[in-house]
Amino acid sequence: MSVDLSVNIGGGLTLANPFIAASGCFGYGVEYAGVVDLGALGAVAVKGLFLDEREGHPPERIVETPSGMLNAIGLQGIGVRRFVAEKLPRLRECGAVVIVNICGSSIEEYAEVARILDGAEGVAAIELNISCPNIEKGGMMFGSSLRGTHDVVAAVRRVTRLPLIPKLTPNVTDVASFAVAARDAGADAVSLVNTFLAMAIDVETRRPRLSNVVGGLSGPAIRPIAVRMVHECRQAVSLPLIGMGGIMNAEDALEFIIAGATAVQVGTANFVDPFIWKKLLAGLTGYLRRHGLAGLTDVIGSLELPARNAPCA
Amino acid sequence: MSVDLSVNIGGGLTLANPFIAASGCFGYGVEYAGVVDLGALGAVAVKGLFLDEREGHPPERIVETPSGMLNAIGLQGIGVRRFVAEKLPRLRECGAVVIVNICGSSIEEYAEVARILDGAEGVAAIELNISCPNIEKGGMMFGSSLRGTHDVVAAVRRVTRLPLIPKLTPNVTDVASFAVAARDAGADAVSLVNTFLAMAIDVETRRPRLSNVVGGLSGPAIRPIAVRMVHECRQAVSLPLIGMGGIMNAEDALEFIIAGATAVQVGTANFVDPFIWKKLLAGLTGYLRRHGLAGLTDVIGSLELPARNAPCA
Amino acid sequence: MPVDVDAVVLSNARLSPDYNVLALAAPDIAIRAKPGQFVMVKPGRGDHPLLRRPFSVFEVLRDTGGVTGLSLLNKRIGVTTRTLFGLEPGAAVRCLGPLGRPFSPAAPPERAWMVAGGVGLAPFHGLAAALRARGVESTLFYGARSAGELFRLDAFRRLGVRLALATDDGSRGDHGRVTLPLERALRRLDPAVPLRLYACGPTPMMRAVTNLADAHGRRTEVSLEQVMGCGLGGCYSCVVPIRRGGEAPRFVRSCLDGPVFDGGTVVWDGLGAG
Amino acid sequence: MPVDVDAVVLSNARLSPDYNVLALAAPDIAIRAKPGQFVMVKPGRGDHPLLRRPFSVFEVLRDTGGVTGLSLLNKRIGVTTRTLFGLEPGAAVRCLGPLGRPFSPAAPPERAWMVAGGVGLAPFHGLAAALRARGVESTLFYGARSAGELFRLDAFRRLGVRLALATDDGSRGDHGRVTLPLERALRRLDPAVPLRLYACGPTPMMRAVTNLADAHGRRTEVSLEQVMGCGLGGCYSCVVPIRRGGEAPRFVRSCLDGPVFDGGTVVWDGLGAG
Ligand SMILES: Cc1cc2nc3c(=O)[nH]c(=O)nc-3n(C[C@H](O)[C@H](O)[C@H](O)COP(=O)(O)OP(=O)(O)OC[C@H]3O[C@@H](n4cnc5c(N)ncnc54)[C@H](O)[C@@H]3O)c2cc1C
Ligand SMILES: Cc1cc2nc3c(=O)[nH]c(=O)nc-3n(C[C@H](O)[C@H](O)[C@H](O)COP(=O)(O)OP(=O)(O)OC[C@H]3O[C@@H](n4cnc5c(N)ncnc54)[C@H](O)[C@@H]3O)c2cc1C
Ligand SMILES: Cc1cc2nc3c(=O)[nH]c(=O)nc-3n(C[C@H](O)[C@H](O)[C@H](O)COP(=O)(O)O)c2cc1C
Ligand SMILES: Cc1cc2nc3c(=O)[nH]c(=O)nc-3n(C[C@H](O)[C@H](O)[C@H](O)COP(=O)(O)O)c2cc1C
Ligand code: FES
Ligand code: FES
Repeated sequence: MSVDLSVNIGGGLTLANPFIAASGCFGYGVEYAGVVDLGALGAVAVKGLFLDEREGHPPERIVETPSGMLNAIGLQGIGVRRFVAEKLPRLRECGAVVIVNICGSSIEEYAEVARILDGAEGVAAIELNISCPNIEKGGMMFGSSLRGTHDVVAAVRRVTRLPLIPKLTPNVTDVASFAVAARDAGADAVSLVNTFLAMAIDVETRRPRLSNVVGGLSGPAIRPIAVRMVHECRQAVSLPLIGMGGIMNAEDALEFIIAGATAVQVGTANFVDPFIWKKLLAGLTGYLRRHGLAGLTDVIGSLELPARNAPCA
Repeated sequence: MSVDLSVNIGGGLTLANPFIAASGCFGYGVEYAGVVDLGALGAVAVKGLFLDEREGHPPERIVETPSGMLNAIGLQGIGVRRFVAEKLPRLRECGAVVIVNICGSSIEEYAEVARILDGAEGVAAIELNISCPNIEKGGMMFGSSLRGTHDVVAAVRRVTRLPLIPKLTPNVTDVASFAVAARDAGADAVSLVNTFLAMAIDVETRRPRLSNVVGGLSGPAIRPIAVRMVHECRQAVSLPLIGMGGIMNAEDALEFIIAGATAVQVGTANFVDPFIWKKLLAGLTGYLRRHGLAGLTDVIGSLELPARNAPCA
Repeated sequence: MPVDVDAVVLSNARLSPDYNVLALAAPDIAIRAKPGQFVMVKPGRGDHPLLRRPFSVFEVLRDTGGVTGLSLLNKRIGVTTRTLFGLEPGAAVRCLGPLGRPFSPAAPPERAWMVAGGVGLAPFHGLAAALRARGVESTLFYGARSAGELFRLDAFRRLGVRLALATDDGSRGDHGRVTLPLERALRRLDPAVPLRLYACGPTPMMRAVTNLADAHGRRTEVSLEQVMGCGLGGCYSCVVPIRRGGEAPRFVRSCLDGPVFDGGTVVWDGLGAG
Repeated sequence: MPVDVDAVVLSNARLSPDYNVLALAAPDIAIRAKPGQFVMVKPGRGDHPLLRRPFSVFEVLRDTGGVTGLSLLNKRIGVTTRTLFGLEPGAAVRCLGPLGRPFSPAAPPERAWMVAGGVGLAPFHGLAAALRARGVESTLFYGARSAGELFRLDAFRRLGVRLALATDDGSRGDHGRVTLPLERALRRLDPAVPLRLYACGPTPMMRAVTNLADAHGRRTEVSLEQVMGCGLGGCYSCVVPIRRGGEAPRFVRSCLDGPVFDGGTVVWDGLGAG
């Protein structure tokens, strides 16, 4: 039985399968060209880009925590222009479906970065990083206010027809309201979640373990929270959702998909196993076969909620 | 060298050591009387109590997740009056310092529960559970609005002189603003964090693993987020903070204390090892000795922040 | 009072691809364990898996010098049971117990019928030994998937237990559920002969046994398998809806008030999906 | 292209209470590994610990049939290195490699001086073998806490390497830092003799070696030990501030552009606390 893994993530963009390399966890994609068949991935979300180059934070930039890791990379990057000139052609060659994750310290910067990408060849979609916990200005500043979210999304919407995917922060009281704000401002899909603001302390030196003091928590530790957030957003909007947070295997991905995600991103797991992608595809295909399902769309949002019953039946 | 582990957690309450059994993770304390010397703990925070008895949610009520667990107990409990009549005398006998965690579906209920406790013998402090993710009404409803937080704390403050410790939810954008609201309403200390709203799905049945669909995530997985929240609150208020979230050993406790917690609670770890308390005390004493410190107060909030420097030194 | 020991694995007998018997050097627990009680076990340190898991005490182990430990009858179903299956002698397992409310063993002239499904055999070795010590005539009704999963029959025979077997595939005993031989026996037994039943196994099986026994005017003690976070009454995860007297059902903690309950008091529909 | 293998532990030689040499059946990696390259290792499955850890390829193992695997020189400092210390033959270790930029081996008449501190010895066995193959005269300056932590000296002697030793406690060689014998030797060496230095060890030691060598007009290749999340350029965790030409320092990824760098380009103050 052949199964159909393709998914439509909005804005007219169909992916051959739901597995996307998460931004910041896959360099610019080209680093992995020797290890992974980039064309076999649903898409590649490249590292967050500002208009200009950025150095990011000094080491230590990561620290491991129980079933997770903190990072405070600080969005080191080559800037959107060098990306278009130096990386995009190679990604095209590899047949990668490229989602470009963009950042800004101002609404104007977001719009400018988007405008440059709009004119470039080989960009499949823009993921709007309004949720990075690791920079002082921009990032989460926009993503943790409904107004900020709306305004950034609307501004970028005006300058591009590319599929537009704001990436939500989990560090808010009501993530679904942000999905609504993003939709109202013209988003084609939303992705969630970015990392959780967190910190670790070296008790011997009594210093933070990260040079930036705080960083973002990713990995399996956060998965149950991320799944809950996808579930909440699914009930609030009908936009395609791209779920992520601690996906280590096909079963984890299915939790997100069943909760309502159309596609998923895999970040931290790719550090542990750069060859994970084939395993994810095999696992998902096996699941569909085992359950006698023709396509992944039968699974998306298929969560069966219990009839609410009296506490003591 | 003898070291002084005693801490003052506000409202005139001094604990012999900083280790408190976390509410909901230690029954009413009496269940552990045969296993643990209750008098040797800094304090015991008993299971959340409403005015009346409650049945809680049907099973499944817990599920394990990476380095953590979800619970949706639904605050099953015997109600404050039975607690005072049946459990408090036994706790007094055991020499336990008792912190009573209280809940309500309305501000009036919170106040009524507090009033009853105020008149009871052997209550050392009231912990105000405005952060339980597992009930439909009350709980987090109050704890995730600044107004709600202020009003509940103020109402309870009016009916009791007992040390009053609102327990904050981590499921908010800016936890420090809630600490400020609690302080302004008359809290003597705040404790944080309660559990993170989360969910897990059985992909084979496509059903939630918990009968209540969502539950609260606790355990080591959340520790880095909880430490960050204590750090943020420390910078916003000078109230004593009681930190918790995934503490498994003395070193973990020290992360919270160095970040600014005056005392800590231990919940999930107590399930794994009910004999943990002696190990925590030994570990903490050893740390102070090793670092040549006379008392725990030298460690509280001793985090050394780096001078912010240019990204690329 | 329960104790917590770092118990060394004395032996690990693999009975089938899914079942093993793990002998642990935990004499302090074994010596106090009553039939039907359980231990909370954690094979590794560290956070994965985080929580302990409940296991019935299967055998109390003795040598000439006295009690040396206890064994667990383990069935592989997930992360901890997989680890327990794979352990080699010398490994250490944290083991807390004994915990919970035991069976109340029958006394002559009352007869005892134990009904086990699969790994539900675990609490009955200890019970059978206690019954024999009291001189109670006992029978084990034991169902499994196939003949290869009917374990330790000889041990029960040595304890003077009569056996009535059933397998899903008919490879031994009755072809089908263990309730087949049980029902037959219930029908045959003179209603005047005092009898008590004990059941442990999958929830639907315990429910069926309770109802069947009830229809013949017999009471059943069931040993329920709720998910347990702590085993000590701390977490309220393990609750079972119990109806006592004419009252509304109440959730009671099966780690303290159970795992053994009077089957007639259990509100079966309110048990978790399991 | 790196490969990822589930490598079986062939042997585990414990050299001291903290050091061991772990032989892994990973011929596909070993055959391609160049001196100074590393592998990303994860001894267990599961989430704890989550990430792999970087290790230099210590020896390339051969028998009569050719390359059979590689070994790691491991020092216990935390969770993964503790596990690697305890592994028994037959256990499996996930091993990804070879990764990173290797040393550039000197060529005659250039001489090669390797300077190792503690576990910083690891990359030099392979380098020494490569140097010998090229006929380069080489010396190993090797410092450790005590005589008992100066490992595998014979292996280096067999590769024709001259040894200059130092120990913190003076139990062998110079009493103090490895820079003592190094400085003496630098002063003695005719400046006209071409020489290249290689250093691996604690950051302050590599910095001192670089500066010392620089003062004598010599260049040092250093192998830096940054914390690495992925080893493949994906995460940007492993950066080192490098100043090239007259430009401002840039953070470059040491898993791709390193771990071997020209010591003179490293902005030492900008390295993490380690
Ligand atoms: C009082 C008591 C005594 C027990 N005695 C024994 C015994 O003697 N031998 C034995 O092999 N087992 C016994 N069990 C069951 C045993 O505790 C579970 O098999 C074990 O907890 C599974 O752990 P795991 O880590 O292997 O599975 P997990 O990885 O935790 O779970 C795997 C799957 O099994 C499900 N599951 C987990 N626990 C249970 C459960 N209790 N019932 C049904 N499904 C479950 C999970 O939801 C999940 O889908 C007993 C349980 C109780 C409460
Ligand atoms: C290219 C490269 C090659 C290496 N080669 C070897 C080798 O051949 N043999 C060997 O034993 N080690 C080598 N290391 C170092 C090794 O990677 C670390 O010792 C290892 O990552 C520690 O893992 P752990 O889980 O045991 O410690 P953890 O539990 O992760 O950490 C324990 C403590 O050590 C600190 N720490 C972690 N990693 C490092 C590090 N790289 N440097 C300094 N402190 C650290 C942590 O901050 C923590 O305080 C190499 C490192 C690199 C980058
Ligand atoms: C090292 C690292 C760097 C990251 N950089 C970015 C980034 O540049 N832009 C972004 O939107 N998210 C970034 N993220 C967040 C991930 O894309 C993802 O949202 C998060 O890690 C959760 O998924 P995971 O648990 O699968 O890693 C980064 C995460 C990590 C671990
Ligand atoms: C099973 C369970 C029940 C809980 N019940 C309560 C409760 O009744 N009241 C409350 O304020 N917190 C309750 N909590 C939250 C804990 O007190 C604590 O805030 C949280 O678990 C984080 O700490 P930990 O990681 O050490 O468990 C409960 C937690 C668990 C795991
Ligand atoms: S298992 Fe925790 S209360 Fe029963
Ligand atoms: S270790 Fe990930 S980029 Fe170098």
